[in-house]
Amino acid sequence: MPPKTQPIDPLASENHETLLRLHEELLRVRHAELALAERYKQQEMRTPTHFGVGQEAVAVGVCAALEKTDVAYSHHRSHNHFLAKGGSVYRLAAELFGRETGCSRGRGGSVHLTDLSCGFVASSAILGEAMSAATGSALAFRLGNEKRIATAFFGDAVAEEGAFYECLSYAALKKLPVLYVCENNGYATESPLSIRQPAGADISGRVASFGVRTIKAEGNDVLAVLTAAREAVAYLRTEGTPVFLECATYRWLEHVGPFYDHELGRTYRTEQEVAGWQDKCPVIKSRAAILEAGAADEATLDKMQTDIQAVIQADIEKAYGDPWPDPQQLFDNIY
Amino acid sequence: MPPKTQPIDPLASENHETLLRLHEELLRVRHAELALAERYKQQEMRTPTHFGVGQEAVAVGVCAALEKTDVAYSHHRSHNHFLAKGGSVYRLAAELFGRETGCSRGRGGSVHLTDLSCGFVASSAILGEAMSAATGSALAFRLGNEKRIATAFFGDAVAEEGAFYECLSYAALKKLPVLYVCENNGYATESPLSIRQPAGADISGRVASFGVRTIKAEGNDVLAVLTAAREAVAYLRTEGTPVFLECATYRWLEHVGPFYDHELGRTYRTEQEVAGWQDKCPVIKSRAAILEAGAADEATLDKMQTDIQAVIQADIEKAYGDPWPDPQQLFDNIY
Amino acid sequence: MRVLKYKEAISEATVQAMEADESIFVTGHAVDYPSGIFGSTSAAAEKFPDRVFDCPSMENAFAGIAVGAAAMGQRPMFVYPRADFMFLSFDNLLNLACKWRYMYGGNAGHVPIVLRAVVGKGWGQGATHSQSPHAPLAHFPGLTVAMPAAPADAKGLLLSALTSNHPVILFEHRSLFDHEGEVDEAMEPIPFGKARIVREGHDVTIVATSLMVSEAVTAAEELAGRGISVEIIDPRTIRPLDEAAILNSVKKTGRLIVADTSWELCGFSSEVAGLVAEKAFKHLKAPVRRIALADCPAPVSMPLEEAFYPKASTLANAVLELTGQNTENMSHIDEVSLFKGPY
Amino acid sequence: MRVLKYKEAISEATVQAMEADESIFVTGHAVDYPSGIFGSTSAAAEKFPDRVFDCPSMENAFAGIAVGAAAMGQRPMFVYPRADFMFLSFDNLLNLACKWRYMYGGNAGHVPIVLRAVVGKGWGQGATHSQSPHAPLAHFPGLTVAMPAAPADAKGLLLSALTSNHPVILFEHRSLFDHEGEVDEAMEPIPFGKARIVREGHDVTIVATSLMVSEAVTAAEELAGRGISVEIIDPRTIRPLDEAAILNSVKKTGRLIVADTSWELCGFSSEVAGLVAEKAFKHLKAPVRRIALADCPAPVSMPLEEAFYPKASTLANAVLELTGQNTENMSHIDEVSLFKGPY
Ligand SMILES: Cc1ncc(C[n+]2csc(CCOP(=O)(O)OP(=O)(O)O)c2C)c(N)n1
Ligand SMILES: Cc1ncc(C[n+]2csc(CCOP(=O)(O)OP(=O)(O)O)c2C)c(N)n1
Ligand SMILES: [Mg+2]
Ligand SMILES: [Mg+2]
Repeated sequence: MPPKTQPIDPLASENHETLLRLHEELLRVRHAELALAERYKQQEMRTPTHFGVGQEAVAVGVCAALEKTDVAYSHHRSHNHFLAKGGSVYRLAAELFGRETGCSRGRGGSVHLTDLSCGFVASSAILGEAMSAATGSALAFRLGNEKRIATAFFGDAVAEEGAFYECLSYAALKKLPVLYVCENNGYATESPLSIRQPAGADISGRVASFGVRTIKAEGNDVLAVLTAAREAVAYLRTEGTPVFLECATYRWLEHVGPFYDHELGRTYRTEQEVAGWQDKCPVIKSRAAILEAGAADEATLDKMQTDIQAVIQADIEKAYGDPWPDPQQLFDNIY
Repeated sequence: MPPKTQPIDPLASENHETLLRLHEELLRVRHAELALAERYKQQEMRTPTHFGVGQEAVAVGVCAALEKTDVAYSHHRSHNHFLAKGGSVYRLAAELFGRETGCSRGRGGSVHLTDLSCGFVASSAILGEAMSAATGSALAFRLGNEKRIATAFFGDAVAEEGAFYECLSYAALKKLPVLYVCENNGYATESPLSIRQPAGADISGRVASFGVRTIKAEGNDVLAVLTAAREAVAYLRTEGTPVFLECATYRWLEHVGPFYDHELGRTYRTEQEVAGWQDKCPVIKSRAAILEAGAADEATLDKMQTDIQAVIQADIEKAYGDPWPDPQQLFDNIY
Repeated sequence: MRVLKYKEAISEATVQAMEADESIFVTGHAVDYPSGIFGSTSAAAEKFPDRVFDCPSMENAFAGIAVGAAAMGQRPMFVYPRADFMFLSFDNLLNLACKWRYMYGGNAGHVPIVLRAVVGKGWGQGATHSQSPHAPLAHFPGLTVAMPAAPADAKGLLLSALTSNHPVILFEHRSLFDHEGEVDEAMEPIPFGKARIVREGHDVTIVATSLMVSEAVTAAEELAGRGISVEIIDPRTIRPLDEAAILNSVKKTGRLIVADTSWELCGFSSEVAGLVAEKAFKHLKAPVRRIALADCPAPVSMPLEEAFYPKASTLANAVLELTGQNTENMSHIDEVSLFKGPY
Repeated sequence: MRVLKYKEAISEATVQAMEADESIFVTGHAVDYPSGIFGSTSAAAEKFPDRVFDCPSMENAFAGIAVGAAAMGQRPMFVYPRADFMFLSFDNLLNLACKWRYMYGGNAGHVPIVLRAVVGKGWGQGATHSQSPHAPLAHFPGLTVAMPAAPADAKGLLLSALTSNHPVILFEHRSLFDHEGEVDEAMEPIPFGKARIVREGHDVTIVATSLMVSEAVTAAEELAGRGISVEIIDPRTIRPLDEAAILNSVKKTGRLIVADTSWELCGFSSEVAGLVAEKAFKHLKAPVRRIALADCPAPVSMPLEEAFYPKASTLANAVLELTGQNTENMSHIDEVSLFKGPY
């Protein structure tokens, strides 16, 4: 087993560029989601959407450790991963608007994204599928003697599905280069983990029992995630056997849709609980680290944010103006 | 957790009756299977059959610890469990002959046995189903506040199926009174465990990661199995939460059918390997224990065996003479 | 009689059945939420907190768990918030539940499990949240497959399911949940295999399932104004199928359209067309006509969704064609969906 | 031309395709045993030990693993020793594989996976080892469902599957594995959606699938001696379906019997009956006739199995009925199965 990767020291000046690049990505993902959620309320995006606000650090940290030629899969809450792997806000927005220029040409909607050009192969709405498909891509890399890695992003609920264990067992057996990334946000829709999985039996513990290497990272700290992901990737490239990365994080908005739960009177979790996690916001954390390290000043970071927001708004507007698919092409691409 | 059950001391005279009862059951199961396998070769039993010769101690030891009101399920290799739970050789034989008097009226065949009167609910040919159904029966007992236990017997290959983990997770979550009995005979058809499951990751270890209590027992030693099963049952009746009992054992005959593998030229396992396990025969072991304890003498045991064999032969002949189902009743019992 | 919404009818049936039989329990993801499966389980959850409980995401094993619970005398009702998740349960449904009674020669008792599956449509729910696999399931002997199209049927068929002896699957169309209709307050199970004559007529028979029943009614109303009399038959259950009701109607009208909520190939529309071609052939005056989903996965984008789903105007034009008249643009009769996202 | 057994034809297609394309790999439980899926994979296993490998029992995930491997350019072939195990794969097949290309707008590439499923019959294989779910699967757009009935088709269709761009499922009837027939040595893929006219005739059309094709041939031979001329159409693929071949035949004969290896309700026999009632109605001279499994799970006991399966004599009598003649006991034409257990 390769030695544990050193935590990234934010104070070391050679890391400043990394800090800023990560922050930029965090801002891009965060503000894309916020802008899309805002726009979603106008009922012009007709596709059930699971926003990832609050969970950005996992996607950004992991994807920063991957090469473009590595591939990623995701589940229903996939925007973060699509964007962090290199997908464009414009094509994502167009997909949500149901436009022909959408990344899936308006056929897939929010839960079925793709962009092969940046290695984001597919997201899928059925629990477990992303994990199976990523395992299969890793099998392809093993058979084809390719040095690539396949990654699957998914939530804590997948650990209830049989496919989860079938994949772990197979990947461990066949020594496949697959990185499983579990965003453990404590909930599946409105059900807390405690009523879904055995008490005290943590997900990583179950995974480790297959002989799969597990790493836990603080999911709201992008540097911690990057450190863990680099460790995982190094291990995957040398040992070629699966790694499971579990990141504790939290979803801010409702399960599906653009609102806060309290706005709709839902009580399955308290406003305090949400607020507590908002205090641990990955963007705030990253910003604070940069300021503390002196890697940039407030004004630079503010400008970074406004610039990004402007680009995002332009992307969304451009997508909105794009044409609908032609109903004559309803039967395109069945085979 | 209740204290570990003391091993049964074969030398203590109060245990002699138990020893003899277990031996009698072992003989009944063993010689039923041998006689059925012999008869099977005549091509009059038209139903693919997985004989359990060599694995009897698991079924006998576990069922001896259960009450009649407890229920059991089994997989494709189910004769041992059917018989040990109290099913009759006659109705089993009739089922294999496809007779109307078969335990499933000739509709189910070797892999679909039932006898509710003794608590053997069902065996089923698809990996994982027995485990799910037993888990469901345990849920019924929990909901109905019944003090019964549901048992599932299955092989090592089920640990590759997703249903296995879904059941474990659910039974642990809901604290269900279910006893999972894994007969780990090292093979699934001709595939050894090593090419099917991750190296070094043992089945019980994976099970324990769900917070399910696990017990391992020497599967060819009926006293060891009974001891372990009593411990499991005591725990189940007091704690009411699932127990997983893993028993190492070995199948003597081919996967499906009445022959030894070497008789058909199969080489996936060596004759020495089979012979080595035959030396650890559960019946020989039990007989030796009885003789050593002085619980009975050779002549008594020999007579016990010939008596049992005679009854079995008579049962099989009776079954053979029974009537076929009436094709007019093809559509009976669809609903 | 009182008017209830479809979801209220389901809710009432559930509560009444649970009051009458304490072996019934309800589970599935989100059944005990305040939103209770679009309002259909919340009342039961409030009234029977111990017997209505959430379930982890484990569709495969749970179908077998339901069987094992039913074999011990419980009556599990499992709810799939989308029918598409049911594919994960197919093994236990098709290899165990539906064969249980037969395969053990009747000696292993009954396994009365009830599965409710909600069928999505529109608002971009897309290819994996909008399917209705009633035909694939109905193919297998031993299952009952019901498709309530009206509140009264939603109640009556569910009551039958919860008092029957064998596995029953109900496909409930999400678009119907707010539909209103008269519903008997009493517990009146509706027997399986008994079609409903939704509307009598003599020119053309439309056999329609689920949401297509109301589309057919809209079409029939429009056509009545043009002097064409349409009879609408809702089979209510796909298996068992009320062949007699369909055949009798065709014997009267001589013309048949079948409108279904899934695809055509090896689907229910083909089943009815084939049935009539076999058993009422000499009464047919014209070719039968099958109306089903466009033969592609469900797309998300609005104009594609529009083209994908058949509607009242599709049916009305099919009737015009079948009666030898010119088709025309009748989109004005199509309901504009008021459904708003996100779900 | 050379005569090969069905299993040898499959074997040859596999080896040839693997020689031509090194991205093909073969897996599934027992594919690399000396017995190699009844002799159909052993040659490939010997020749390509790294590309033919065993698989644990994990039918659910593996279907998705195959998709993910295919998305990266590999061509997985997965073998189910019994089609009944495939229910565990339905989610990944129906919610992912068959929708992949469409759902991602064509932008996520192709997933050319090949699934071979062996259909059991007889010798008491019973309810869970004898099913052929071709109709339920064919219901879903995006899949190709093939049912080779003869050695040449077993080779040609498999070659098409292994060179096609999308998911293909082949149902191979166990009882056909030792059937012999002429098979081209060259690699000649047979296109999907192209029926085979097995025998020309002018009185009655029999559309038959899989094992029912040879039953139909036996029946036709018997009937020829009585002056009745039967045309036999083997659609070879259920989806896509060669509608034209079926309709053309019915236009000629005016009479249709459909004989399938699964049940009737929402099955393939209903599909063809419905198709013809819709598109060749005016050519039909008599009711169509569907012949399928008895509507119950497969029993084990011999006399029940006998009653459960339709056979050549069933078909011959159906033809007699349809042509207005008296039926009679024709069991002498039925093949006595030489198959011996245990499997
Ligand atoms: C097989 C399956 N069952 C149920 C669902 C319905 N469903 C959609 S999202 C979800 C919860 C997922 O929770 P988690 O995996 O923790 O991801 P999160 O939404 O928290 O990001 C469920 C149950 C589904 N999509 N697929
Ligand atoms: C879902 C499923 N997949 C595959 C099979 C085929 N099959 C029958 S028995 C068997 C091996 C089972 O091995 P194990 O569970 O160890 O039991 P054993 O036969 O060794 O007693 C397999 C793969 C099946 N019956 N069900
Ligand atoms: Mg979650
Ligand atoms: Mg084994």
